[in-house]
Amino acid sequence: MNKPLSDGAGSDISTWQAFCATLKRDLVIAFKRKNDLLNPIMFFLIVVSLFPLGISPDPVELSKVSAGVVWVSALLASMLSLDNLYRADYEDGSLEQLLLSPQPLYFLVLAKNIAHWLISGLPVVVLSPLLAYMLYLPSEAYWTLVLTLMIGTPVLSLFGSIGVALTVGLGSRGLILAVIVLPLSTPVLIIGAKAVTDVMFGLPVGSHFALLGAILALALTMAPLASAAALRISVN
Amino acid sequence: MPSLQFSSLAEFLQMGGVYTFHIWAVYLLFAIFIGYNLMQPRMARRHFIREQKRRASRDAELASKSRENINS
Amino acid sequence: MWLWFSKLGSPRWFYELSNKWLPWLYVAMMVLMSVGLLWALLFVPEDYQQGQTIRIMYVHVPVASISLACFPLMAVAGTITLVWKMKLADMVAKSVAPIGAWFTGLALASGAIWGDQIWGTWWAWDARLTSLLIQFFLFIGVIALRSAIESQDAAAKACAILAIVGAINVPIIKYSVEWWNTLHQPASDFSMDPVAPNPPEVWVPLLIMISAVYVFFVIALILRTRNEILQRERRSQWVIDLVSREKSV
Amino acid sequence: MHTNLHNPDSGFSSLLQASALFCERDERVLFSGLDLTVSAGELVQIKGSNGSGKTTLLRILCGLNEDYEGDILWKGESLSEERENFLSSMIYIGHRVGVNRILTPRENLRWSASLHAPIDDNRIVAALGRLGLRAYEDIPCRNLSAGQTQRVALSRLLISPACLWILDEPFTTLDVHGVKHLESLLSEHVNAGGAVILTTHHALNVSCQWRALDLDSRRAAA
Repeated sequence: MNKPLSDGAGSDISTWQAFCATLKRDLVIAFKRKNDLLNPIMFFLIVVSLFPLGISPDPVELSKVSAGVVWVSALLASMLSLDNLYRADYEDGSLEQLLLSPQPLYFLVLAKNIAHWLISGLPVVVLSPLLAYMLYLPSEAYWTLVLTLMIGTPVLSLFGSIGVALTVGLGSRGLILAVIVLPLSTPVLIIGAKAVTDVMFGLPVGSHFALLGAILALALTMAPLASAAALRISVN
Repeated sequence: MPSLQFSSLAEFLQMGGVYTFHIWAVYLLFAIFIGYNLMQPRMARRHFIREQKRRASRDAELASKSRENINS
Repeated sequence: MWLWFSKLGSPRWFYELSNKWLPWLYVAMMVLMSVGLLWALLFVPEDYQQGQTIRIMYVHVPVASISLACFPLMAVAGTITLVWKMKLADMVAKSVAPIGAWFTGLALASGAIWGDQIWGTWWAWDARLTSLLIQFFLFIGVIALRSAIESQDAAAKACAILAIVGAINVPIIKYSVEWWNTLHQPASDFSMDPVAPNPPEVWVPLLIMISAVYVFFVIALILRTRNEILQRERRSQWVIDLVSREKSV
Repeated sequence: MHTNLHNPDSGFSSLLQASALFCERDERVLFSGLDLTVSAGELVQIKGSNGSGKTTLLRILCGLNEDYEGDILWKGESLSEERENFLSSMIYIGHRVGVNRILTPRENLRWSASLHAPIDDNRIVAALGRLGLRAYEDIPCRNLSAGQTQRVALSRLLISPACLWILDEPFTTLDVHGVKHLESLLSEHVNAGGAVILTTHHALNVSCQWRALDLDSRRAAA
């Protein structure tokens, strides 16, 4: 049994390994529960197909709103699956182990956010052309839609992670999560949906991508720090 | 010195006739806003003091009762 | 350093200080408010475009500008709570949230009513109104989070984080809403910014109204913070003495 | 009030030193002015009735709970500066043991090991084997009993280099055999120069240097 009683100060390599291990763990957990993987996708599909029922089947009508509908549904889909980001770990105590790791919490939280995005954000991005087709989105806007969603959905996950971290210890989490996270994600929604509609009118969209990239950079640097601080508070 | 805009009270209340409701609605909301945010804290304070007084008297009562059965 | 700083910010010191300042603030508010209102209602000339509805500006602009200051103030109070763990800062942060919501709400209502004469509808997705609406949701988010968390300290720190994150996002939201809105309709033809083109007899009363509403904001904040102090220090001796001195109401 | 028995032969300086700890929960003072020094080669059992603040004290010592006054030193340095070194040489197992029910014991251990210092697989299998989970490495933890889940968490102690163990009620779900086994584990660790802080209602018999700190009698005395 006698292993060396070293003090084991953390080093960069082990930070990278902790990052990968946490990312791998979350993905393994997700893929072990296959049916949960479908939830964000099915939700996205259902919400998008509700809009034509609500608006009208007429192609001209739908193509005008298609960009906005796909974007709002993507926002709601990523919001829906946020809840199990920290919830399971909080309940079985793994979150405490995460907080007590010598590795910087920023990277561990970032790993969890990336895993969440891969599970709930990426399928939405991959599926969006199909749904856009269902809503008669003009063909030249497909690439813009996919690219804006590709940049936008990580921001939704990162900001959503702050909201979930703040409310992980609470009983009634659902409503508060929405009230906290949705206002924060309005800029991404506005710019993303606008980029797609502007492409339809043939307007240049360079500035839209610049803005989305800027918000993504802000989210990538700031959001995990806020989530880490929020987790420390919720778990104490 | 800026000149008085309205010749009579009636004209003042009309506020230019067309948007009378709009203007007075805004000022009514403004009055409610000022009134509520000044009154509510004072009411809450009065409620708090009444609450604390009741608790203080209850504690005093309990203390005196326990002292009685110690002496008796 | 931390102990000295927390002594300075002790709730009791703030309570006694506010006892001295409140009467003067009330006087200042009364004077400024009455002068401002009378001037705005009676003496401001009719606007060639808007007619009498220019008088709504004297409520909307002061309230809207101060509502913009509430979120940063809450974020600063939150930072002080997080960094120096000062109880008084958290009490101020907790009191600012409802006041901010009230200010934003009134700014929203007065803006919509004022805009009605141009757009013909009670609600138009004008850039300023939309960013006020989203700011209102942010305030509701902070208040909801505050009431959801039972323990006082956890709620203080959680709301501080949300206030900081929110404060960072308010300008982004404001910018993206304006950017989203201006490209759709041409900028609305009358400008809500007061000082620029208007003659002095229009913006002088406005500055008076802005300072009046600002003094009111300080008074409302102090009143709510005092209640918060009494509530949290109800077990300490100085509050018990204070309660016993108060005549029973 | 507490006897500060430095272990004479090991001569190690104090590992964890808490002084004048004050903690208040929901307007109720759990403990105030509490001093505790834990040196290498020593086991400290925190005793006290339910709600006396045992768990809160452990969570404060391990850095999870920062709502306290007073200061904590790790090897003479303030905890906040030495946080990384402290965390890499400490393991905390709480009521919620931190074992994910969907993953298998192997995957759980591989992840919690990677948080400190990654290790190869056969040491994980050896640790699990030592705690009587030989054939259970690859069964999802939801199929394990509470006692077995506890053993999965305890096997983390074997694979990590940490010298300070902070355990909250480690004996609760263990059977008689498991209890004896854990006690020998603790004795080995302490005699090898490690330190353990734990809470338990179980009558502890370990063959190593140990003392008790009773929160109830402390409060009665204060």
